[in-house]
Order: sequence, then C-alpha cells, then structure tokens
Amino acid sequence: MKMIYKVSVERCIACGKCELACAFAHGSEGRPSKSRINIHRRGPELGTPVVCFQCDDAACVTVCPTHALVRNEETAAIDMVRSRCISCRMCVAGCPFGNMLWDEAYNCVQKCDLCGGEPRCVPFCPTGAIAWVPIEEAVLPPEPLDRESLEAVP
Amino acid sequence: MRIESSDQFKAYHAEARTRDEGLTRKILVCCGTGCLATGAKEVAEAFVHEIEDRKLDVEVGLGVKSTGCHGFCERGPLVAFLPEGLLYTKVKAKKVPEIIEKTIIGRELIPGLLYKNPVNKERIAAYDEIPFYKNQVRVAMRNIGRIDPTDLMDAVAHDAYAGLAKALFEMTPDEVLDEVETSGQRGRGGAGFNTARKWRSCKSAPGDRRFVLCNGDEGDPGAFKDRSIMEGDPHSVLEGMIIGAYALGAHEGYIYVRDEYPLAVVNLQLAIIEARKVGLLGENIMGSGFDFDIQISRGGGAFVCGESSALMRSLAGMTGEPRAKYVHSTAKGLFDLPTVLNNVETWAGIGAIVHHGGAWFAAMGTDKSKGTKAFSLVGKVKNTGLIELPMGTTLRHIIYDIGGGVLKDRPFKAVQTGGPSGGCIPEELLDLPVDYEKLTEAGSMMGSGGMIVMDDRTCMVDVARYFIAFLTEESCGKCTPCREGLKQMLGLYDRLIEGRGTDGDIEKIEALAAGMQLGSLCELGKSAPNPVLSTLKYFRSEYEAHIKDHACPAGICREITAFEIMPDCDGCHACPKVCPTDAIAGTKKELHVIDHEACISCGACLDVCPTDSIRTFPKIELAAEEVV
Amino acid sequence: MPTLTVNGRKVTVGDDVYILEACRAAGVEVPTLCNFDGLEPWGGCRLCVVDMSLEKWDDDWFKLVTACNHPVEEGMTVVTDSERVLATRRVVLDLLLARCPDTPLIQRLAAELGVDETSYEKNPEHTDCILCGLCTRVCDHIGVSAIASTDRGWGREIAPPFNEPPPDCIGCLACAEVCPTDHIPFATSNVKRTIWGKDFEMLRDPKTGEAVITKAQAEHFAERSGVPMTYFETSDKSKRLEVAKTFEKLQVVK
Amino acid sequence: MAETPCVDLSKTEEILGSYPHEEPSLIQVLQDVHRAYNYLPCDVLVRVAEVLEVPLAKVFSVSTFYKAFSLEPQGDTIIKVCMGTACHIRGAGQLVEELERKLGIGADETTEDLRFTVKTVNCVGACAMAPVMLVGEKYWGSAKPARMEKYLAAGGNDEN
Repeated sequence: MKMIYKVSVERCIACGKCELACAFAHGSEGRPSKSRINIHRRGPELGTPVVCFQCDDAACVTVCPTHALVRNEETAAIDMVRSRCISCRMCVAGCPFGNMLWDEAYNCVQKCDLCGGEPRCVPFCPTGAIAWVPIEEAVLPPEPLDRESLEAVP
Repeated sequence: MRIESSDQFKAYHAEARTRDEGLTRKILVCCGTGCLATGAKEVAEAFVHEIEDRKLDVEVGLGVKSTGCHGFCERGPLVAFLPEGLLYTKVKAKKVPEIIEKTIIGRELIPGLLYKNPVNKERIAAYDEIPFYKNQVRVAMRNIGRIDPTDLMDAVAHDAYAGLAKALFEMTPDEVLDEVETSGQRGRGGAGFNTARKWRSCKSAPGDRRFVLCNGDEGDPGAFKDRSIMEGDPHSVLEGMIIGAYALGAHEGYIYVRDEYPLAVVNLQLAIIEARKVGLLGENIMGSGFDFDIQISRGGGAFVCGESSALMRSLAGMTGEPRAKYVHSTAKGLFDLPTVLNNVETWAGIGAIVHHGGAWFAAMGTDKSKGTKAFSLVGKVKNTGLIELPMGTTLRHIIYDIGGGVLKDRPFKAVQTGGPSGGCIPEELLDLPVDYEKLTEAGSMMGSGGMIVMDDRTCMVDVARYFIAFLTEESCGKCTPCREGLKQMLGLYDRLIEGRGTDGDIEKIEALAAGMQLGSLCELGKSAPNPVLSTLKYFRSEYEAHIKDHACPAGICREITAFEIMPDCDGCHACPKVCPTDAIAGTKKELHVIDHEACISCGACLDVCPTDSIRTFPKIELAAEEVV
Repeated sequence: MPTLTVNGRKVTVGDDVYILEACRAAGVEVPTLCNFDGLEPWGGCRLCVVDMSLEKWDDDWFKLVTACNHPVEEGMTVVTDSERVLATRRVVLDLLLARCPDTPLIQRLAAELGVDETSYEKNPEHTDCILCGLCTRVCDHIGVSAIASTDRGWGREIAPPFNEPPPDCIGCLACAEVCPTDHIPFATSNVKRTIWGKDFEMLRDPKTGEAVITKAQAEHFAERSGVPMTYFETSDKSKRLEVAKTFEKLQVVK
Repeated sequence: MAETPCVDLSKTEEILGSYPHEEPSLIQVLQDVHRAYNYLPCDVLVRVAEVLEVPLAKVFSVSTFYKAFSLEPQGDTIIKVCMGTACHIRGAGQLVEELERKLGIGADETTEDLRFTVKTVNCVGACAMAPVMLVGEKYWGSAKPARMEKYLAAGGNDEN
C-alpha cells in the first residue's frame, strides 16, 4: 500500500511536538535544529508544518554533484547517502521549498528521510495535523478541528 | 593506382620486383639516426650526384638507396654494396668519388674502409662474414637496411604486405588468430604476454567498436630497436596492425610514438600516406571490403606513457597517469572500449608470421619464448648496435662473439637488461640463455631489449642510483609508494654515494623496496626496486664498501673518490688536456701530479690515460694522510 | 549477487561492487584516504591494500590489490590483516608521515599501525596535502575542473592554472569540504567568499540579507542542472516561509 | 597572466584549424604550438582550452606533466644531453658539467641572451654512439667535454 505524508494546516496548533520527536529520532541530544520538520508559527496556537515533499523531479537530486541524494524505492523518500555528501550545499540552495537544512553544528545537510517508512513525528502530533496515510485517503478533506474544546497541551 | 583485388596486388608485387631487379648493382647507404649523425645524408647525396654525373645509373643499372639502420651504428656511416655483399664502414662524403672509381668501376676493395675485427685485427670485406651480422636472425627487422623506408614499392618488392594479402584473401579472421597462436609469439615490449591470448581476450569483449594500438613509446634508456624499426621499415608495423585489426574486427588504429623520435614520425607518416594511396590502408583494403585506418599520435615526453593505461590516457589527450588494470584494457582500454596494444617489434613480426606461417616462427627460440628478439647492445662493449637473435642465445655469445667483448678489454662486471624495470646480471650468469623466464629468474627482465654492458669502471651503487633518479623524475606522482618512495630511496642512495651511509641503510632500502613492489599502482613503481634489488643481490659488497669504508671500489662516486698518478706515468701529457679544472700539473715526459684540492674526481684523466697509470683510492685516506 | 569471504566471514554483496564495500558490509574496517563514495575509485593512496584470492587459484596464492577499485567476484577470499598487508600500509603511512609530519590525520592513522615517527627524511616544507586527488575529482564532478594536478612525480601539486586565481572556479567550496586534511583554505563572509585566491560575490537573500551561495555557483548550477536561477536566490528559511504561506492559503476548512 | 607579453595568436588558430576540436587533440596541438613558439605562451593555452573545450586547468596540467613542454621561452638553440643508461656510464654527466662551465647554466635553464637552452633527455635512442648530445637538430656521438666549444660553435649547422 502506497503511503503518503499528509499535512492538514487547519489542525496544527504549533505545539512543536513533531519537531522534538524528529530531533530525537535523528540523534539522542534532541536539538531542535536537527529537526527536519519545521513549524512556521503564525499566531498563538496557529502553525504550518513544513516538511520535505520528496518531489518526483527533485531539484536537490538534480543539482547534487556526487549523487548523494537517491530515491529509496521502498519508502519513496529521497535519501541522503551521507558518505557521498561533500557538503557543497547545492541541494540547500537548489531546493525551492527550503527543505534541505544546513546543520551549522555538525557541518552537514539534513533532510526528511520518512524514518525508513514510518515517520516518527506522526504519532506525536496530538491533533492529526500531520499523518501518514494511504495515498487514496490523502485527498479527503481534513476534519475541522474544534479549537475551543482543546485542553491545555500536556 | 589503387589495388582493388588479390590479383592486382600480385601484379603490383611483380612490378615492384621487376623494378628492383632492374638495378643490377646497388649501393645501400644507412640513414638511421646514428649514421645520419655522422654524415650519412651527405654520403648518400654524394653517391647520387656522382652516379648521375657519370651516368652510371643507365650504363650499369646502379642505384643508391637510403635505407634504415643497419644496426652497426658504432661504425657509421655504413655503406653496403650489392650483389657483392661488401660493407664499408665510417664512410665520409669526400671518399665517395674514390669509392665509385675503385670499387664500382674498378671492382677493387679499399682496405681502409673495411671493418676491422677488434678481436684479431683482421679486415673483413663481406657483410655476412662480420661476426656482428653473421650470427643474427632477422624477423621483425627483416627488411631494415635492405629497403628504402620512404619507398613503398621497394618494401613490397621485399614482401611487405604479402602477409596481409594472404590474411585478407586466403584466411578468415579466426584463422589469422590461430596462426598467431601457433607462432607462440609473446609481446616484445617487456612483459612478454602471449599475443594471441591478448587478441582473443579483446575479441571476446562485448562491443562493436574496438581499437588496435601500437606502442612506440620506447622509453627504456639504452634501447632503440623500436626506433630503428619505425624509421627503417615502417610498413612492417602498418602491415602487422592491419592484420591484427582484421583478426579482431577493428577499424581504427593509433601509433603512439615518442616525441624524441622525429625521423620515426616522419617515416611512419609517409608510409601511411603511401599505403592509403594504393589502397593498402583505409577503406576497402585491397578491395577485400575490410576498412582500417591508422593515425599517429606523438607522445609528450613521459616514460610512464609506455605503460598501457597511461598511454591510453595520453592518447585521449590527458596526463599519463596509469589506472589499476583489474579490468583489462582488452575489455576497457582506449576511451573505455576494447583495445589491443602491442609493441612496435611485436607488430613488425606479425606480417612475417602470417606470410611464413606460425610454425616457422615457433621453430626458432626456446620452449616458452619462441622466435627471435631484437636487442640494442650498448655500453662498454666494442661493437655497439642493434641485433636480432633467436631467443635462448646466451649472454656470453651476445657480448663476446657479437659484441666483440668489453671495450679496451677491461674486465666485465655486469650487463643491465630491461631498462629501469630490469636488473644487472653478473659475470657468473653470462652463460644464461636469454629468454623471458631466465631473465626474470635472474632478477632482471626482458624489457624492450636494451643490453648495457658494464665494465669494472662502473659502480653498481651509482648504477642503481641512476635508475632511481631516472624514475623519480618519471614517476607520474599518482600513487604514494612510487612518488614518495622513489624520493626517499634517492635520498638513501645519495647518502651512500656521498659517504654518509650508516649501518642499517641497506636494510632500510630493502624494506622500502618491498613496500614499493607490493604497494605501487602500476608496473613503473612495482618494478622500480628491481635495479636496487639485483645490485644488492649480486654486488652487495660494493654497497658495504660505500658504507663501512666510505670507498667506491670502481672509483666513480666523486664525493668519496680521489685520483692519483702512479710512478709509471710516461708523461704523455694527455690527461692535463682533458682535465676540466686544470688540476693536473706536469711537463711532457715527466711524472704528472694531481692537485687534490682542485680535482673534482670526474675521471676524465683516467679514461684517456694510455698507460693505465692513474689509480683511484678512497678520499678518506687523503684526510688520514694529512693528519699524519 | 556474489558471496565472498572477508577475514573468514561470509558476505553477499551487489554485482557491481568493489572489495572495499564488501569489507564494510562484513563489518571490517579498511583504511583509505583517496576513496570517496560519490566518486569513482582512484587507487592512488594505496592504503586500502588487501590480500585477495580467487576461487580458481591455488589455495595459498594471494594477490595484493587495492580494495577500493577491485571488483568483487563469486567465491573470492579477502584478508585485510595479513602481515604483508599491514607491512605495506605501514610503508605507505611512513612515507606520508615523512611528507606531512604535522598533519593530525596522518599522525593518527600512522600511529594506529604503530608508526609514531617516520623512518624517512621529513619534508622540509610544510604541507598538509597528501595528493589524494579528491579535490580535483570533486571539482570535475561539479563540472568546472578549475583545479588540477600539475607537474609530476615528487613535484606534483594541486593548483589552479598558472598558479593564479582560477578563472573557472565557482567558489562552491566542494574541494575544501572534501579535503581529508583540511588543506585548502577559504573564507566566507556575508558578502564575499575567497578561495584559491579568487573573490566571489555572495547571493544574498532579499528579505533577510543573509548569504546564500556565490553568484558564480548559482549561475553554474542553474545552467548545468536546468534548475531555475530563482531557486538559488533566496535562503532556505525564506523559502520555507513562502511554502508555509502557500499552505495557509490552501486551507480548505477555515 | 597579465604580465605575459602578447603573442601572435594567428599561428595558434592555424594549428587549431588542422585538428578536430576535442580533448584527444590536446597533446598534438600543444606539440605544434610548442614548435611554433618555442614554448607554450599562456595566452595560447587559454585559447587552446577555449577552442578544444578542455578546462584550462587540464590544459595547464598536461602542459606541466609532459617534459616536451616548457612554459618559459626557450633559447634559439636547444642543447639536449642524452641521459640514457649507455650515455650515463660513458660519461654524459661530464657533458652537462662542461656546459655549465661554458654557458653558466644547468639543465632546464636558458642563457640570459636566449641563445641556448640546456635540457637533459632520457635516451634519444642513439645509444650505440654514447654519450650523445644534440645541438639543435645536430647529433654529436661519442661526445667529449673537451670538444664542447666545437659543438657549440657549430650550433645547429650541419658541419662535421
């Protein structure tokens, strides 16, 4: 079954749990700067999660001079072969959506790898703003979120 | 005229024969590089003028040919006369009228121009009687010296392209391969890989486009057989390549020639143009439907380009850096396509093998090394030059019977074969039959056939250092052991020859040599330690003398050698004339003296002393005397 | 899918794989300096030598080969820690340590094989360059070939043409990033980058003013990959903001 | 690059015209260029790189790799002393030293008046006449240091 990453902006409450989950999934120190999903915070409890689209005809793959970015046939993610990366940052510059991330601390590029087919951020989202769903479900409009009835996020 | 069928080639061949036979008497002037240097061109021109002036060409059918190298460069310029089979050596242009007058018209010999046997001082008139020639068997060099390399018809009169015609019209490509296999011919470039096996490996590689290359980058110092072949009989190379291409189904060929060989480039270029003109090269060769063309590529001056993968990179316009050949170039060679690369001498032999049959070739030589091999016999030997002999001939026969022995009858010390990848073979192995295996067992190798004879005035440490210095300059620098190792090795040798060697240096040299042999990328680096290891094996005591006694037994290493004139000096005054620093004082007929302060230990005096009255001794003794 | 034995361990790898990758798959570390996954193997440093034997050879016959560029074969036996493998690696590192006595990476690798001090003459001129060729090969991959090896043998160096600021360089820093000994100096500020003696104008994000990449680099990649030049003109942060804004507009349920 | 004197590029264009415009032509073009100018002027290399579509760095790399090429102007007469094995053991080193004494320049150097360039070459393949040196196109076999004056005076002339 082909799965897809579904973002429902209308349900995001900008709690930041996805960012944290991602950071921990990719390193034990859990630095938020290591997160490959970013929430654009546009107001109180209003956010837009931005994450790699794993584009079909991806600019990052095209520009990479060392073929360090390759499509994973199983997960459909564009994976980064770390050992091939020469940190030239062309992918960072080339990605039209800003989803190739430069990690200053570690001098390397970070990108969403769909956690090998089971995105770790998804189960932590309290509102279902992000979801990992079969492709046919992705087209369904999201259920509206009753923000009034939300309890304080623990 | 273009040859468009087997019959037309036969007609062309017959015409060439008739033309050749029309000249009842011939004068062959050697115009190889060696003889040209001593004025052969002027000699040939003088003959032409003299004959024209006297109209001898019409009257007695006399013709002059400027041929390729006769091989006996030491005695040049050489002039041979046919059908008499007479050879004149060291001929000067001003002697030409006299030769015409006496020898051609008067049919008498001029004794002063005859070869003088250095062994018994006898003068020999007949070409075939001179030991240097008598013992040779020529295959690759079959027509060199007999034909004018710039005249295609002359080559064809001497059976050039006969093998090609046979291959194209009487044999399938596979039959050609079988014939070459029967011959057992192995690569004449050095490593001795079986030619037929190489071809089969290329033929079985997938792909439609493949290349046939000729390695004319004869880089081994002391070897010049390929040069003589390319200069003296370029058609033999072309013929071999066309046959090879036919067997392999290749349509493109390149000849990679050293830039240091300008005459070879000119003669090859001319041969290609001539061959194309009559349809022996290019499209639809001899009307057989087979297409093949050859281009010449001049090297840029890099020894490493003799290595096959470096040569192919150089052909592609890049720096000559070898690559690992875990995937053979027969499958992935020039432009990453299947490629056969053979040496000049290898190609030159192919035409004869096809023409006379593989069995004919295989009947010569030894069990594992078939056929004949060309050598350049040089160094401290009386008769230097180029020779071709059946494999298995002993070194002693080559050096003493053909070479006439060591120059000035000094003691023989070693013979170096195989160039910088080879080694030095000592006196006790002089009875070694020369073939691929035997030379390798002795710690040397065949290489491109250079044989450099060394006498007692040769320091083996200096010889090893010479090769290391040579290779340090020629290493491409791609891999660590070769680039860094040679540099360090050279440093270690500098210590030895300057008297700074210490205990443990020999072991250090040996360990580094082992690392380079195992670790280097290409054969240049892998074989670079050969001169080191072979001299260490046979002449270790010389190394020890340099380290322990700070002495160079041969009196060559300048930093540690002093010169002295002994009391038996007859005061001939030859030495002060050659001394570059005016360090020798003395009036004629009196004992001369060397000023040790001014002497730079170059040895020029020793080389000219007719009475052997100059001796060398370790410089260290000089210091000791002063202290006393 | 050939199966081979590495240090006694069986491992099955892909068809077009070199020994080095098979060693890694078997969990065996093989040192290397000139190999880089994204680039064709080169076989220059000679550090990755291993002993190798093919099934058809006699049992005791082994050949010393470089792991980085020798293809694997069914039934191959690889030994990475034989005495002569280690001895050869020691000679290589000893020689490199003589060339670059002060280079930490070489010091560390040499020490791992028991070479603490070089037994050869030390290079009087300081350099960290081990001539692994990675910089030039990466530069070829980037498609500019602004630098190359010059001269040969001991005189070999990596240099721009005429040893002057290289006209073809786009200031992408790939060479400096890939250099295992950090030998290639560079400096980047918000407006300017300097490498190989050449100055580059930085593209700056129109909103935030931060430096993105050099203008020359953007132009080169736009032309080479067909990715529009506009992609390169803004920072990743600004681009994410744009995406977020677009997403907001796309909300179906207000 | 700015300091190099301007050279006449028309010869370069002519040479480039006779080869296919691709990388394999590079060494052949450089050979001809070297012959035409007696060295490889850098303006010419830039032009060669442009026309053959080979990166300039590669052109420079090839120009410095091969011994046949020089990036500095050469003397009118090039003296090549063969350093092959046969020549070495028959005293080629002494020829180089004698040249150094006579001309004041070592191997791979050019006299200030641009008359002579001395080069050592690895075997010219005339080993039977060792030691060998070339003055211009003229070969001198069994060369002796004491006769250096004569060799130099004859220059490239065919006088024996």
